[in-house]
Amino acid sequence: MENLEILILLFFVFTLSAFLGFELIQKVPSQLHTPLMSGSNAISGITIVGALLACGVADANFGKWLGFAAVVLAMINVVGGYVVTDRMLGMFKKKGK
Amino acid sequence: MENLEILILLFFVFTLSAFLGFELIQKVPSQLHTPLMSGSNAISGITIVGALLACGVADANFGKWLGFAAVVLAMINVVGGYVVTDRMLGMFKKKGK
Amino acid sequence: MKIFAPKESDSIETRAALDPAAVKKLVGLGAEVSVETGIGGRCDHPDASYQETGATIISDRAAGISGADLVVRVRKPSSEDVALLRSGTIHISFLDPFHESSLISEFASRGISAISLEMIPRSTLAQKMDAISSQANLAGYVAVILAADRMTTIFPMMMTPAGTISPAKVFVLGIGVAGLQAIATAKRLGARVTAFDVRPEALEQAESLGAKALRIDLGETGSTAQGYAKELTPEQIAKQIAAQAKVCAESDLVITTAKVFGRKPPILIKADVVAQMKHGSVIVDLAAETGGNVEGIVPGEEVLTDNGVRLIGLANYEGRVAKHATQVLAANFANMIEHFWDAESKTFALRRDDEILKGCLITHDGEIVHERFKS
Amino acid sequence: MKIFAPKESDSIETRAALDPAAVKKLVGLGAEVSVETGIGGRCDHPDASYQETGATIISDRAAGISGADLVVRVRKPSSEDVALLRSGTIHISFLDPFHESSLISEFASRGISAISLEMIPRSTLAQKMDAISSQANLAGYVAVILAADRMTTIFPMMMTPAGTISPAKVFVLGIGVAGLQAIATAKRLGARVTAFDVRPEALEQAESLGAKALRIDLGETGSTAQGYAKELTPEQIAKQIAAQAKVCAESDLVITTAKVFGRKPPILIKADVVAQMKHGSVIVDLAAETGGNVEGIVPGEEVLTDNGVRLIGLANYEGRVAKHATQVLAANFANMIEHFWDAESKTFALRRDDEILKGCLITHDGEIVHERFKS
Amino acid sequence: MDEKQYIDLAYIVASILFIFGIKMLGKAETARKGNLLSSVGMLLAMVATLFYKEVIDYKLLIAGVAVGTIIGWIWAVKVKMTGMPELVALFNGFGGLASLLVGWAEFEFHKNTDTVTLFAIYSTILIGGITFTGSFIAYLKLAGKMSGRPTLFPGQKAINAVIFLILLGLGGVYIFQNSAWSLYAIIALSLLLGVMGVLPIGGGDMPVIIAFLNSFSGLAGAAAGFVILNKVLIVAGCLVGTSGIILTIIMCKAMNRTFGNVLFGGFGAAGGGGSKGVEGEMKGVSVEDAYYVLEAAQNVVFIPGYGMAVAQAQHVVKELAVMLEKNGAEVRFAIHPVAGRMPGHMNVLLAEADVPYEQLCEMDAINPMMNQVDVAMVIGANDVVNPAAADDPSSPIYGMPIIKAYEARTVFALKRGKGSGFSGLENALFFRENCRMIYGDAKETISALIAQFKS
Amino acid sequence: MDEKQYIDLAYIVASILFIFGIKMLGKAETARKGNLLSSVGMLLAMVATLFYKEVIDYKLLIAGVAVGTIIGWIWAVKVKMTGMPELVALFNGFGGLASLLVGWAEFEFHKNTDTVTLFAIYSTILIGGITFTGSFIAYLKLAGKMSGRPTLFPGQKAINAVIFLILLGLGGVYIFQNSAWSLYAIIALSLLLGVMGVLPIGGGDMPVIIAFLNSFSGLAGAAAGFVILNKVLIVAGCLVGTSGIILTIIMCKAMNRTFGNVLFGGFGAAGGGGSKGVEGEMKGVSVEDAYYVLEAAQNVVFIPGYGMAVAQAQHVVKELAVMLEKNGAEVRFAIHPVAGRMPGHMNVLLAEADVPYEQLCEMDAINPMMNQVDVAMVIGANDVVNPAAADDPSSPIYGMPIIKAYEARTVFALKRGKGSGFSGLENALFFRENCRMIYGDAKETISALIAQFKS
Ligand SMILES: NC(=O)c1ccc[n+]([C@@H]2O[C@H](COP(=O)([O-])OP(=O)(O)OC[C@H]3O[C@@H](n4cnc5c(N)ncnc54)[C@H](OP(=O)(O)O)[C@@H]3O)[C@@H](O)[C@H]2O)c1
Ligand SMILES: NC(=O)c1ccc[n+]([C@@H]2O[C@H](COP(=O)([O-])OP(=O)(O)OC[C@H]3O[C@@H](n4cnc5c(N)ncnc54)[C@H](OP(=O)(O)O)[C@@H]3O)[C@@H](O)[C@H]2O)c1
Ligand SMILES: NC(=O)c1ccc[n+]([C@@H]2O[C@H](COP(=O)([O-])OP(=O)(O)OC[C@H]3O[C@@H](n4cnc5c(N)ncnc54)[C@H](O)[C@@H]3O)[C@@H](O)[C@H]2O)c1
Ligand SMILES: NC(=O)c1ccc[n+]([C@@H]2O[C@H](COP(=O)([O-])OP(=O)(O)OC[C@H]3O[C@@H](n4cnc5c(N)ncnc54)[C@H](O)[C@@H]3O)[C@@H](O)[C@H]2O)c1
Repeated sequence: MENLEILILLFFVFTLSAFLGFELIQKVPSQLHTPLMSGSNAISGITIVGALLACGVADANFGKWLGFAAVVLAMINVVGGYVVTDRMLGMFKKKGK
Repeated sequence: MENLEILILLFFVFTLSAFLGFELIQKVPSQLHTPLMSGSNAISGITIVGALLACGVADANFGKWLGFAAVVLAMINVVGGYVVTDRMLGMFKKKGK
Repeated sequence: MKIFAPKESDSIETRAALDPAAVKKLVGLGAEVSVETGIGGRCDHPDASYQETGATIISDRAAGISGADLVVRVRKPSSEDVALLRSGTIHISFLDPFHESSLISEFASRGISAISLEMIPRSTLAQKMDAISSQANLAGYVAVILAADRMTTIFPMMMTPAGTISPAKVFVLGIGVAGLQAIATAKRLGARVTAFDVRPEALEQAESLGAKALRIDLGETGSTAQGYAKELTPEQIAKQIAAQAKVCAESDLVITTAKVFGRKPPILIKADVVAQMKHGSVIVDLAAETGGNVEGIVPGEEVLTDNGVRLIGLANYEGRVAKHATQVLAANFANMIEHFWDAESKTFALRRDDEILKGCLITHDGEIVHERFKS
Repeated sequence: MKIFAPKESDSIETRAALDPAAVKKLVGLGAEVSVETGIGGRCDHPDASYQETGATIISDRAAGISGADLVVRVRKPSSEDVALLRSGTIHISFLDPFHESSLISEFASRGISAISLEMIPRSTLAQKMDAISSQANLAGYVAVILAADRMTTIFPMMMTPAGTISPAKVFVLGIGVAGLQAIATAKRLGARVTAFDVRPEALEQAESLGAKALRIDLGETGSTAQGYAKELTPEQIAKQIAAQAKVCAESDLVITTAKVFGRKPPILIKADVVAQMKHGSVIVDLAAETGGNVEGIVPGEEVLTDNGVRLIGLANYEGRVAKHATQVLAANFANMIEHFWDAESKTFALRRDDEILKGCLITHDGEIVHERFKS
Repeated sequence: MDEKQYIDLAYIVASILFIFGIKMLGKAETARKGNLLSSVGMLLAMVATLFYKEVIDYKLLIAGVAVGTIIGWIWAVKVKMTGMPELVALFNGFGGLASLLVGWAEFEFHKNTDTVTLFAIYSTILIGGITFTGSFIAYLKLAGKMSGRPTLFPGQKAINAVIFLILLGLGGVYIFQNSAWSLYAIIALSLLLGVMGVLPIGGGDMPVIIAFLNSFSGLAGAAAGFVILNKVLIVAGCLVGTSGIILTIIMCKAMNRTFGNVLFGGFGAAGGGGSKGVEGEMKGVSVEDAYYVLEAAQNVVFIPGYGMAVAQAQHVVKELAVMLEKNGAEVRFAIHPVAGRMPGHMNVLLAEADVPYEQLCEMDAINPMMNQVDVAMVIGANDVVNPAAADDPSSPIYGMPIIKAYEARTVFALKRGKGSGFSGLENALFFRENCRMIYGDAKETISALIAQFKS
Repeated sequence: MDEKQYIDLAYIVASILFIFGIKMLGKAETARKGNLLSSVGMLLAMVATLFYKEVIDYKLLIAGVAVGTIIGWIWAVKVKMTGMPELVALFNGFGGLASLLVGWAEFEFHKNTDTVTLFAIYSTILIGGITFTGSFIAYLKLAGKMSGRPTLFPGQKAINAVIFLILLGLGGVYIFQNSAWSLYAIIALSLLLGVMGVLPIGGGDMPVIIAFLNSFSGLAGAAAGFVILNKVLIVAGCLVGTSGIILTIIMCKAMNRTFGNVLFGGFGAAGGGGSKGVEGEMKGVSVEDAYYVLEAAQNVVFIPGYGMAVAQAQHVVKELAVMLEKNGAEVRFAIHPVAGRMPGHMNVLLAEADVPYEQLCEMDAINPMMNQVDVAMVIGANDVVNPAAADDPSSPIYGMPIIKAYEARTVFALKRGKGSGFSGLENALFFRENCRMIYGDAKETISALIAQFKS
């Protein structure tokens, strides 16, 4: 039951986040579409947290190796995503000047 | 510990709500200041939920009577608040026409 | 094809039928263009400028006229000039066909194909050759400039240390092409403009230029298919005159442009209204040449009434900006010729089934061919 | 106090020193106002209108002048008129004191307190009585209207079915009060305006009206404390003329307003530049009365050069809008009198320590009191 | 899944309704519907709560709800239009008191709880108490049952600070000891603090204070939510708490005040007095804050000068004027005869921008009305609004009549910098208490203002 | 409090950083900082995770992180400017695959779990799988390793629908049985669906598809969060999921498309062909959607007509033009010789609004350039842009030269209603595929557009 309560709370958290997500992006200049997409793509690499947990466990299950693969992939997403976004925005700034 | 986990989740919920609250109100025309204040005042009567819980319990503790008083007060806040707000907005509309 | 443009013989006329730019266009089409010497003397085009763009300068007017296949000119020709034309020649100019039946017969009898600029249909397609519009437009501008020059007051509002000068009040009667341009020009100079027309859609057009529309309920009015106003009944005119009197009396400048196609213009401002107007105010009557909208107007002159109102009834307003009037008129001619140009034979093709030509070709092949002037 | 305004004797003058509104104000202060009969005849104010606001109409000019304590008029008086003034009378008008030393001595010798409108300081406080400004302002407007009337082209751009008429190019030389108003008026009519002045701050002012400022690097220039331009060195003028030549040649209209306070205006447009200009273009010289900025100008006349350029060098531009010019000039007079009015004694108080009066009082009590004219 | 989970789901739905409700309340077209939505949310939350199996004693509940409903309804329906703001204050106070009671009740029920809950109870009572008495004082002031003037006495600030510190200390004691005496003391002192905090604030500022206390009562509710671990209380309370703060700030801006100034301004008022402020400093204001003031203004006068011409701002000025009119304000243009650099300079520009002649006022016509003007927008004018012309006999422009911009409630002066005007004089207007500078090119400033209006 | 609670607090902080990050990414001035903030959040979340006491095998972890970091870094640094979009697609695909693997791993670890978790695993794998292959196809198309043209074959739509239905069914089976075969089938089919779904979409629409798949990978992360009950996964994933959807919609609007049209438009493309569209229907567009298109336009031509005069919209048109220029677009005005009701009508109005002469183009000058124009704004013009003058010999205006508005990529026609022009003719332009009507008074429409720009 406690677990269910937590699930419901998580669902609550999910709902509120959804609203926040909708409210946050209102009107984005067209030049920012790509960087924004790329930046939030990097955030979607948050699945790294799950990957770390799956990979870091003790037992040498098959799941552990799945986790390892997940870590590598998610890490590419995260690091690549942030760096690419930063490069895009960097150029953007220079152009602006 | 489970309880603590729930508390933290609630705190999470609180944080997200705070952000939402900030995002929701951006620019309000001055004619709406009072109705908005009044309308959100009615929502702040949500404490009625706590009051109901306190008042509805079985044991005839002193707390129960505090709860009763709370129910009455919160109910005034809720009902009065919504009705007054609606009246304000009603007039507002008529003026607009 | 030989195109010839004589110098205007009427002393009142400052415009020319062609300007160097139009000559260039015609020469480009493959025409041989000649003009009479001194043709552009009053519109700031020396002979040399015509030569530069390809025209031959002819000093012998008679030879020019008789040698041409197509003659273009501004004003209707004198009988002598008509007599010089060869049979089969095309002649394009303003003709005033409603009042010049003898001239028309002369054209017919001599076998000339006479095209009247007045009769070009006012369709969207024909606008590029519509000389009435292109000239009326400039006349509207001139009316305001002329008035501004004559008035002892200025147009714009000025709040100055020496007090406030209030903006001139201008009333424009008749919101055709000229009226609209007059509104635009007066507004530009800072005047408060009121305007009236019998055609209700014209009121909207006046408002589209920032003027105030005077709305008078006259009952049924309307315009012909060509967009010209229908004549009003006497009762309607009386009603209109009454409603206008107050506006006139308050105005510093009144501009009237109300023509009724093919008829004498109605008198819209009677002497009693003029008498009510302020000392120093001005009336410009753009319909003066054909009789005028204002009682007391003397066509071709400026008169000062007893109560100090200046009545301006010139005949050739657009001629006061002769260079630009010539530019657009010559472009009208060139556009028309280009429109009917047969590239192969390099001639003006009289396509008798053409809607535009049907409207403006008056005589052809020894006959009066236009419906309205046949009888 | 008796105030008298005679009718102007110079035939060129259409303005009057007082209009009915100013009379009303002065009468309100407690003055006895009289005007000569016919004073407003050329600015649309019949005698009756003066009477209505409280003035006495005097037909005997001499009696009027000699009976007054304060005489106001537009132009400087003739010797005969000066001779009629009683000693101690205050006399306010334009005086042209730099060139009229004999007139000034006459005033002094007859014990008149003569105030020169030209010499009113151009301070913010004195603006309400600054007749130079109020008149120059109207002159700027007139310059454009007059030119528009004379030109054979129109000002605004028009994209029409008969081709595009490009906007007139106007060049304004000298961006003082008149120049600014000329810019504003030409802009209103739709022209593209370029402007030049030796004072750099004036260029910004031209831009504030939407004109393009012509920037020429002349080195050190400047203006006097009063805001008037300093005279340029010959080298500077040569530089300026060269830089302007191209702009002039391209312009349809050039308006010059460059005066230098108290001196003959500089020649800014030489004959060779005029010769380069287009057939049909116009130059209006607002400085013509004192000699002009343009070579070949004939003060008081319009001349047509060989290459068809019209040079306009009238003397009294503001007089062409006489009614409004009178309105603001009369307001200047009234404001000045009100400013110095002593409500108790109901007289014009000659407060000798007043900054404004210091600037414009030329003679008093039998002496020339103004610093600049003492010697 | 037992009843709890269903209740929780209902709470989630209710929360969503509140979110939509608040969002919609902020827009004129949707406000009424938003209020309705949020009331549905409230009903849902209440009904859901009744399904808790701990809730047994329906009789008392129904009695309480009935009494509260009837009282609230009657008051709300009977009150006159003009009395609404004070009624809202009163309602808000009741809400705060209810939260306080809920916290107190929890204390009575569960004497032994963990630290977090104790902290939550403490917060609930503290915030609820302040809200209650604060709102009540606001009610009295607004209803005219008490003078609207700030009630001031020496050392007030210090006393309030001491009370606040004691409250903090008592909080520590209570959380540590969970003792009844400390709780009662907290109740008493927070009630006192509410009174003391609002007393020194003037009646004119009460709307802001109510908005602020409303935000407080939301927070009290959220705190109560932590006491009884109730999600909907937390969400709704927190939403009201934060959106209320934003609203408070917006309202302050509309009065051209900072919140700190409202809260503690009363104290300042005692000291200041009507100093003439010849010196002082120019105070800038952001375009956004200026927007809030303009948005709330009923009567706006534009005073253009040479700077408007330089900036070529006439078109945007006209547009802003139209916008203000649409917003319900009366708009006029005051034209000083010497504004600009040539006679009629402003006329040329305003005519170009098509400002109707009726809106142009001569100086002499507008000056007598200047003191009823909410906002005077000085657009690149300087000399023509320089009070030295009236005040300062040593000034070279002394004696020139000026447009009395300084008499307007608020003056916004648009300039690029500290440049002086044609006469080269310092302008005392810019140092006045009611004047705010908006630096930058006038055209850009006005464009930015328009942008604010349109968003 | 054990380590878990500290980790949770860190997660809360990370979530807040993500919220700020996304918000700031949406504004030009703050975007770069926002990206930095969100990366700090990511680091925090990762580090915090390492403190879970279940996490033991650091060696493997570090190896994985190192490999991923190096690959990601090198790719990101090496890629050319032009190659960035496809790289983002690839990264996004990896993210989706990682989520899929996390879900799968969980299945391997805990064979017995409750329904909710099963559902969560199912969702994670489904969404993650589609994201992976969908993004990969997008990558191939963008990188030119595969034709950008939509790949179409008959029955495509139906096949995709069948795959989707089978996936739904398999989901039921899996949740009911928790069987490995069903899971593997789900993995396989969701990968297939990703391929099939993106194949029929053209290369030009890929940016929108990537944005959409990015939103998907966010949701996959959120689903994974429900699998392992991890808050930060839920919050961050959900934020990306919803803000990504909004971004997708915004991007569609900037292309003057609906999302449905992008997703399923490829199918339509096969059928349609170049029908001449003499009939058809006028399609309206909201001011907001028009804004997005204008905002993205590089080359805008205004074509004013009599309606602009009637609406007296010249001043606002000028303002919009200035705004577009500031936004980087090239702006011109195409003046037809007979536009309006008198010669030079448009000139008078545009001169009044101070449109520079340089921006006014004659018909003959603009027509040859019309096909490079992104947006043609037809402001109350009708006859002068009527293609019948060129197309339809039976039309009374046949032969009149017109401004070829229809050649522009997008045409917005501003009119009050279905009124015809001076000549009283129907206008085929308004029925064209690339034309959108914005109904209403032109002045108000333009004002509304300006408002959109300014907010
Ligand atoms: N009307 C006439 O006929 C005439 C003729 C000549 C002289 N004057 C004199 O001119 C003065 C007119 O007074 P006024 O109040 O109109 O003007 P002003 O006193 O000259 O002041 C103009 C102000 O505008 C500001 N400004 C300049 N450019 C600006 C821009 N782009 N954006 C925003 N602000 C800008 C300047 O301050 P910043 O530099 O800080 O921006 C300056 O303080 C009087 O003293 C009058 O006597 C009048
Ligand atoms: N230039 C000249 O000298 C001259 C003189 C006379 C006639 N004409 C003729 O006039 C025509 C000019 O063509 P055009 O394209 O400029 O105009 P048009 O063909 O007359 O079309 C004007 C359009 O504007 C719309 N409209 C009217 N008021 C509006 C408002 N307030 N807001 C938005 N839209 C509005 C009308 O549609 P809704 O009613 O649906 O809004 C109408 O379709 C040509 O046919 C020409 O031949 C020209
Ligand atoms: N289709 C085209 O391309 C085209 C081109 C040019 C003109 N037109 C149209 O032709 C029409 C006439 O133009 P015009 O300027 O040559 O007309 P016009 O010179 O014949 O008459 C001038 C105006 O006077 C008005 N009028 C007549 N009697 C009046 C009265 N009693 N009181 C007040 N006003 C009166 C007329 O309505 C007209 O507007 C206009 O509608 C114009 O739009 C169309
Ligand atoms: N303070 C006030 O209230 C007030 C009132 C009116 C005028 N003024 C100021 O007085 C000044 C002069 O006004 P004005 O119109 O009587 O001047 P003006 O008639 O004496 O001269 C006209 C203009 O010609 C310019 N000029 C002189 N030599 C020139 C040359 N070689 N080339 C080009 N331009 C040349 C002058 O700079 C001046 O701008 C202006 O600055 C004006 O702003 C001030």
